[in-house]
Amino acid sequence: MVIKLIALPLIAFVIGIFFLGLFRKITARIHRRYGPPLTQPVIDIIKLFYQKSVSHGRLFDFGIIVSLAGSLAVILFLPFAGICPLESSGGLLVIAYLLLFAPLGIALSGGEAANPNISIGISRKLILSLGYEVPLILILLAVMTHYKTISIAQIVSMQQKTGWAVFSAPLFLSGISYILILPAMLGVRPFDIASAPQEISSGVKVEYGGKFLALATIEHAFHLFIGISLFVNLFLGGGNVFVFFLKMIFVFIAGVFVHSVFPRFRTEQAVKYLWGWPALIALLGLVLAVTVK
Amino acid sequence: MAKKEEILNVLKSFRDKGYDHLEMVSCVDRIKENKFEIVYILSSYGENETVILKTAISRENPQIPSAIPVFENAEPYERELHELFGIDFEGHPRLTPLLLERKYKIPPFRKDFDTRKYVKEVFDEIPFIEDKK
Amino acid sequence: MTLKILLLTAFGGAFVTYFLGKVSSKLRNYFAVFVSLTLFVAVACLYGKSAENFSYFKFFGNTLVLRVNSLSWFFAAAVSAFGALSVIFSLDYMKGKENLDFYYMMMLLVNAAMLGIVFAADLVSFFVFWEIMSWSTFLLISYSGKNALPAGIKYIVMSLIGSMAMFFGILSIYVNFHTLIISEIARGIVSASSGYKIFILVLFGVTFGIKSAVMPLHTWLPDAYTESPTPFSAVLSGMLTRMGVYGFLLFFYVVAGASFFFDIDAGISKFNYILCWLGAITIVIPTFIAMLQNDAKKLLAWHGIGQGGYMILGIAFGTSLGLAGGILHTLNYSICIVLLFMSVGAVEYRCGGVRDLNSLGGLIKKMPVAFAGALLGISGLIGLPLTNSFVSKWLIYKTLILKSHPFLAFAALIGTWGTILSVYKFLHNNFLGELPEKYENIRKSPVSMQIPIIILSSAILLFGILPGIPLKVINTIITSFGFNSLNVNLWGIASETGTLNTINIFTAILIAGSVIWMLFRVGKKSFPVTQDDNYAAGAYVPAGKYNYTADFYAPLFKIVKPYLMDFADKFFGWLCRVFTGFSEGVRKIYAGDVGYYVLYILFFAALLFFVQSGGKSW
Amino acid sequence: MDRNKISKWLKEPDKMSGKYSLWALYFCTGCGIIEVPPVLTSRWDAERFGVIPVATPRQANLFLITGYVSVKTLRAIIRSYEQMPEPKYVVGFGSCPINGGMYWDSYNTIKHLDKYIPVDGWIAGCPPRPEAIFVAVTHLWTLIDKGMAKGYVKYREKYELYRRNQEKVLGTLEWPPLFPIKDDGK
Amino acid sequence: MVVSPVLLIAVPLLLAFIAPLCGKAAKYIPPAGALFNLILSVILIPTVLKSPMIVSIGGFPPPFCINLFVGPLGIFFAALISLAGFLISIYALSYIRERAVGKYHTLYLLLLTGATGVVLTGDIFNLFVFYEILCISSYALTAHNAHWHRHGTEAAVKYLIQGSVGSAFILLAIGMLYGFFGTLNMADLAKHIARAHSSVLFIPLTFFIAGFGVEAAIFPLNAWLPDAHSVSPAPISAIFSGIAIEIGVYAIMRVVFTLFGAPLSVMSVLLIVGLLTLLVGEICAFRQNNIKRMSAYSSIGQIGLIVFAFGLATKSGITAGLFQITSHALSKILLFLTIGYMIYSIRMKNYPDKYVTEIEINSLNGLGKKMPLTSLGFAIAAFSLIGFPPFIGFSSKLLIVKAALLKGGIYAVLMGIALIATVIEGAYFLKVVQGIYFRKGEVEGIKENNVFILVPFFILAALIIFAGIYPGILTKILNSSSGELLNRIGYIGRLPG
Repeated sequence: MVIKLIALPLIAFVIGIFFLGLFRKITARIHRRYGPPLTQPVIDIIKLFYQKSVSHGRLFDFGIIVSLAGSLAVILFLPFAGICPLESSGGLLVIAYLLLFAPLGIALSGGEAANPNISIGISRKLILSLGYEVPLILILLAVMTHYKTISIAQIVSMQQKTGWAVFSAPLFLSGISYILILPAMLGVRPFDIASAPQEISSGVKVEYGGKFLALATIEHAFHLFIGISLFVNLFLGGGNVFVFFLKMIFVFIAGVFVHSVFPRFRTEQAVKYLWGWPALIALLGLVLAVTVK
Repeated sequence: MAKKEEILNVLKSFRDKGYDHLEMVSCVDRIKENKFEIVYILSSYGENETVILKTAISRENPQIPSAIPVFENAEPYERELHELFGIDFEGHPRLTPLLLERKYKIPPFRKDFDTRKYVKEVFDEIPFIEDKK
Repeated sequence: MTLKILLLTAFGGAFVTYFLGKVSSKLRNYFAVFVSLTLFVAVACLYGKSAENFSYFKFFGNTLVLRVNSLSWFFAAAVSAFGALSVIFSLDYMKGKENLDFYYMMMLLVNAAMLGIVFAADLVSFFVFWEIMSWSTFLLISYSGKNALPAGIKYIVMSLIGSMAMFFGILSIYVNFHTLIISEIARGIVSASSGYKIFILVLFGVTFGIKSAVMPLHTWLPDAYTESPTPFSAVLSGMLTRMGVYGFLLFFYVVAGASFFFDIDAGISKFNYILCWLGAITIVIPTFIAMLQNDAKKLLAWHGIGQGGYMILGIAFGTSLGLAGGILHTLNYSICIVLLFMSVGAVEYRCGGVRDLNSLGGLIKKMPVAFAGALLGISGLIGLPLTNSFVSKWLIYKTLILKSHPFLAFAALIGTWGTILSVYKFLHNNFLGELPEKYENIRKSPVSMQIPIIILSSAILLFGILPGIPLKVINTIITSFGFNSLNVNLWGIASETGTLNTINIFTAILIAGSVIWMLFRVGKKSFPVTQDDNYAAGAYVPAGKYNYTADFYAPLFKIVKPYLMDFADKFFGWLCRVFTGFSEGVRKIYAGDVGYYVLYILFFAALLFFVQSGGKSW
Repeated sequence: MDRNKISKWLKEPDKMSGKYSLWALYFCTGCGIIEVPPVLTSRWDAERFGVIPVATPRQANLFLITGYVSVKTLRAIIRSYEQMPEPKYVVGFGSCPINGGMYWDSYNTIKHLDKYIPVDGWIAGCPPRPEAIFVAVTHLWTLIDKGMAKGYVKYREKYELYRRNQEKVLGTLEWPPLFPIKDDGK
Repeated sequence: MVVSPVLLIAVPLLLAFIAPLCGKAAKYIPPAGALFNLILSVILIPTVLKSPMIVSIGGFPPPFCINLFVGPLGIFFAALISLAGFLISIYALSYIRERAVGKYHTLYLLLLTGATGVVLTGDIFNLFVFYEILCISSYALTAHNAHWHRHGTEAAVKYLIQGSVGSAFILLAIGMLYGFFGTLNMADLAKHIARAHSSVLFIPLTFFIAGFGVEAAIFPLNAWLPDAHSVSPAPISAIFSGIAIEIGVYAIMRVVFTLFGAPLSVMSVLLIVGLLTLLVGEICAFRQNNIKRMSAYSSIGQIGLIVFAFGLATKSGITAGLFQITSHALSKILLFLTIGYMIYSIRMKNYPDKYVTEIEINSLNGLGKKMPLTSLGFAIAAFSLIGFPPFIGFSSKLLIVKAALLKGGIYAVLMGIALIATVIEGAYFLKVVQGIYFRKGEVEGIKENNVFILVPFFILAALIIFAGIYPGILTKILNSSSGELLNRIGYIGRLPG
């Protein structure tokens, strides 16, 4: 039990950082340029830890710690290829609520720094998350009602028996709509409104110096890991470690392709899109899940 | 060469004739005749023509009524001329500095302003900061 | 007997404070605090004892009785606790204002009336205390003068309609069953015809719907909360609106009995379905309207309505889990909302009565305790895992999903996200961002305001981490209603379809937090910097103009605004206009001269004549 | 390019990470800035060397002063430089920051940039070609390796000299001094 | 010593004519007379409860003798009238100062005698005589304030015309009955009517109801009430809505129940009319701007409720009606007296001598601080009229709703509508209470200094709260009086000789 408690965050950290490196490498290659080495995020983080930083007060530090702790806690609750130490206490609902820690933590620390760029970034981030929550909740509800349980481990084990959820009748639509909102969940290019370097000078991260920026990148890495592993768990069954990792990479690459091609949305465009097709498909999926017992 | 006093009604007459767009107000420093030549460039969109109006004022105390009553958009041009040539526009609401950071005894665009001497006095005086080995 | 003495002290205390006030204001203040504290202690030590009806009064021949059981103890403890805290809070808050004797008397009177409601065992005393509560609330709401008066009128008219409906219902029960004691009625009502049951349910549903602001009947709530003095709006939102929930519980489970509530014949499908859907609507729309508000108290008021929806959803759902969730949420929500109103009160007290969210900012630097309270309050409202309402929301969601009602769960979850956005706007515009100069030199909030805030914040965390404490009491309530009890342990609920274990969550977050904190210490020590040393693209930070608070969610409102009109309010406004127009018309009858009057008499005689000749009865 | 020598990483990780992830502050000062976008995009990919543009000085540790520095821009440059976190390097790009370049006699430009903020590296040329930036970056690597790129330390020790020069040119500065000035009498 | 009820009528009549003689001391006579009546009626209550007393006056043989029938109903009304009269006369001691003081006191005593007479008499013509005394004295009293109120005389004349039309109807009806049966004694008449089955008898019934209805202010006939109340001085409007209207209702009920034996069609008509009066009264009161007119309309409303209760024609309905009469009398008198004192002090401050049409409600704003006791009285009266619990209004409303529900069916639905009216009443009364306490108004310099005026407030408020908490004491006497009203045969049985 305790080994799992330590192993899971480490795996998540490694995979997250690897995803970040892969992310920049693939976008570079799509831009037809050579691109940084895969280990560039590690170098950046080490450099940031050696950089002196600036703090705007205790809440400024407390906020970033809370947000990262929230993401780390979610990882503890999220089963990764069968390893799930704390699965027994609360299941999907707890995860949905633990996910709130990350944006709120950053919002608190950003608010303390009294910079309008940050406030605009926070308000955009919250509106965006409201946008993609509508279809996400419909999807989660469809899965929960279909499998009649709220604990992910049981969902995964049921999928072992009855085949991947993506291909089962009602959840096919939910799977599609999950993919449609994946860029928004991961904060990837068409939806990176909250941390847009050009308009609001990297939004929430304006005042983040050395170690704060390091923690923020780690939190982004964890967020990538959570978004994708949730999808794999709920829809793709998720076998042993290697198969699980393979599925994650496949889903991740789909997200990156979307990132490097699309220009950035305006906030209301993003919300209009998110409440349009993905929400409709998710609703259909839910109706199907309820009717088809 | 319109007289300094009736510059306003001349401008008004041109404007009524159709030249309703004041493109620029600029100034030529005639140091030899000890005069400033104020140049108004007017253009009309209708007939697609431009007209140039010149007037001369003395260099010692350069004063001219501001063109704002006739053309409101003359305000930044006149502020720039005030800052760079030291021309005083009567009736101008705010003749505050527009472009330059520092204060200059002789307005820099005047011919008698010697930049090299100025640079030697101001910038070269500032000592280097040697890092003693 | 103790209940009778308890109520006597409560009501007596109220009047004594008024006359003490004539003597000296300090004496009155301390006496008020003393009375409310003794009430709380008395109620607390009543725990567990469920003394049955003992009569305290004769009224028109039928005896009026009081009783204590787990349900009444649960609400009584909450009422007396919030009453005591708000009286302590108002010691400082109301210092400068006039006729304070009246204010303190009314505060204690409202608390006493609520205690009366909770302990009443028969319908007439229930109604008597209910009426005393509503007219004393009316006087308190319209206490602060000019624009509070229309709010007061709006409140009293709607609560009068409610209480008239209840009055009619109570007497029709009395006439049909010849008894007023609730326990006897429960036995009698099962045999009544289902048509009559529907009639009773609708009547009491309207009354308690108005009181707990279910969607179509909620229009009085925003003005009442904003206009009443803050300590009272804390009590008003904390417990008074929950009397509606108590009423629902009492009438739908105790009086009507659990079984009856569900097996009404298929004609009306299920009465509780309508209530569930009303609850769901009440969750979603007000939380989004709350985002539009610029006044801190109005924002909290709209949340009052929103969160009320959760309770109705939990209660109307009727499984033991849902019921437990609903009741627990009543307690949790009231703790959070009272805490938030107190922090708004502290800010308002220090900043000279300013509540406009657009002009405040950066107060965390000056009032850290109020900020901490507000932070815990809003995390309570949202339901973050460590806070108490996470447990209650988890319970409600679990029942909704397992009973395959996903659309209700969807509405509830969207409500949570709506709360997050509007509640963060409240926190950000009030405490974060740039501190304007005019608030440079305000001092910390006074001690008498900090005590309640600290107590309530610790209550939120305590119930969040160890939900067993309230759940044990609620379990006894549920079993008293005849549901099967949940196996509750100190840190959550163990059940086969997914357990809740708050200790695990707490330890997980603790470990994660400490790991990250150590990681944070690894980096170089950060260099503290003041507010104006901020990135402003190379320029110096313009003081006072460097704050983004005005219409905080502009892009979202472009999409959502047209759907957020408050239709119920418009409908009631139109109704009033029609009525006043009609009464103008009716008034014309009397403005004629004598000739008409005599004609009226002849007309009346002729009419009577016609009726008599028609009727050959005698 | 000793990026993947693990042994060096273990010996002095701060120097190595400082070298191989130079985040340049995207701050357009003069005419040279039109050279920076081609450096960042696909033809001369700067990201290979770990150089990416960042929006705020708080996140940056490389400050490219591209082109002539007018008196007004100097105020913004000083403000941004002081807001950058500690291990920070400044590279003067083009001849103008070195000695005023072709505006040597202009009343409005700053002649020698290093009188006001410490500069670690210079790139000649007016404006220099993108490859010159890479030369500068590699040169900066060697400086960091040898520990000679200590501009920020010099700024910290001789702060009152710098401050006096800045005030001599710009008149009064609105923001308080970054480091406490011990003897501001002189 | 034998204490015969005749004194109840004789003494105030005697005093009424002594009053003008004693000049200055005239204002102390009405309280004395009312007090005497009060004590006498309270003494008589126990004896009457055992068995109603029959007293014949003037020694004529039965068919022509004028006899007083003093049952529990009569004595209850007498006690109520004398209590109200006593309190109002104390109030009037210091309130009536301007001209025509002497005449005011005589008319006041005449009004009291008329009221007690109507209640106690057993002879139909005698009832008409006392009724006329009551009406005429009230016409005169309405015009008392004519000197400063512009519409003073006009309202009195309006009241006079309507009243006289009404009394004409009553006289016609009595003439008819006398023509048919040749007797004037009520019990005798009841016996004959019970036996006579001719259908023509409903004509006198209609005339009776129309006649008495004018005084009882039922819906179409009450046009005089709002003007009369807003014009007459406070004590007089208190007497009107406190006693005069109730006497009208008593007369209708006495005629309908005892003489004509409560036929179903008449009862349902009364029910509908009661409900209409209630609704119209409340709705008109909602938009009023003059405080006195508003409370006049609210009296119409309350009377509608009383008639509705009587219309139920069951024992509990009648007890509820009687209880409502007491609660309305007490709270309405307190309301009018407090309003009168407030308006008096405002009139004295703002425009002491000019003609004035009416006092706006918002001129009462902010009086809460300056006249705390009076505004408290006003608030208690308003709350009891609306029916909030600790006051008497609540228990009376409880009884009425219970009676209506006991009858069940259509009556419950009508009761529901009646409850809506109370909501409207709550709305406008509470708006005024709010204005007095919580609104700012220019009220400097107003003090309440007069003890004489505050004493009746205190007694009335105490009665309202006491009866609200312990309604038990009233129900005993009310039950027996409603019983008497219902058993017509018992009434006939007591025919003397």
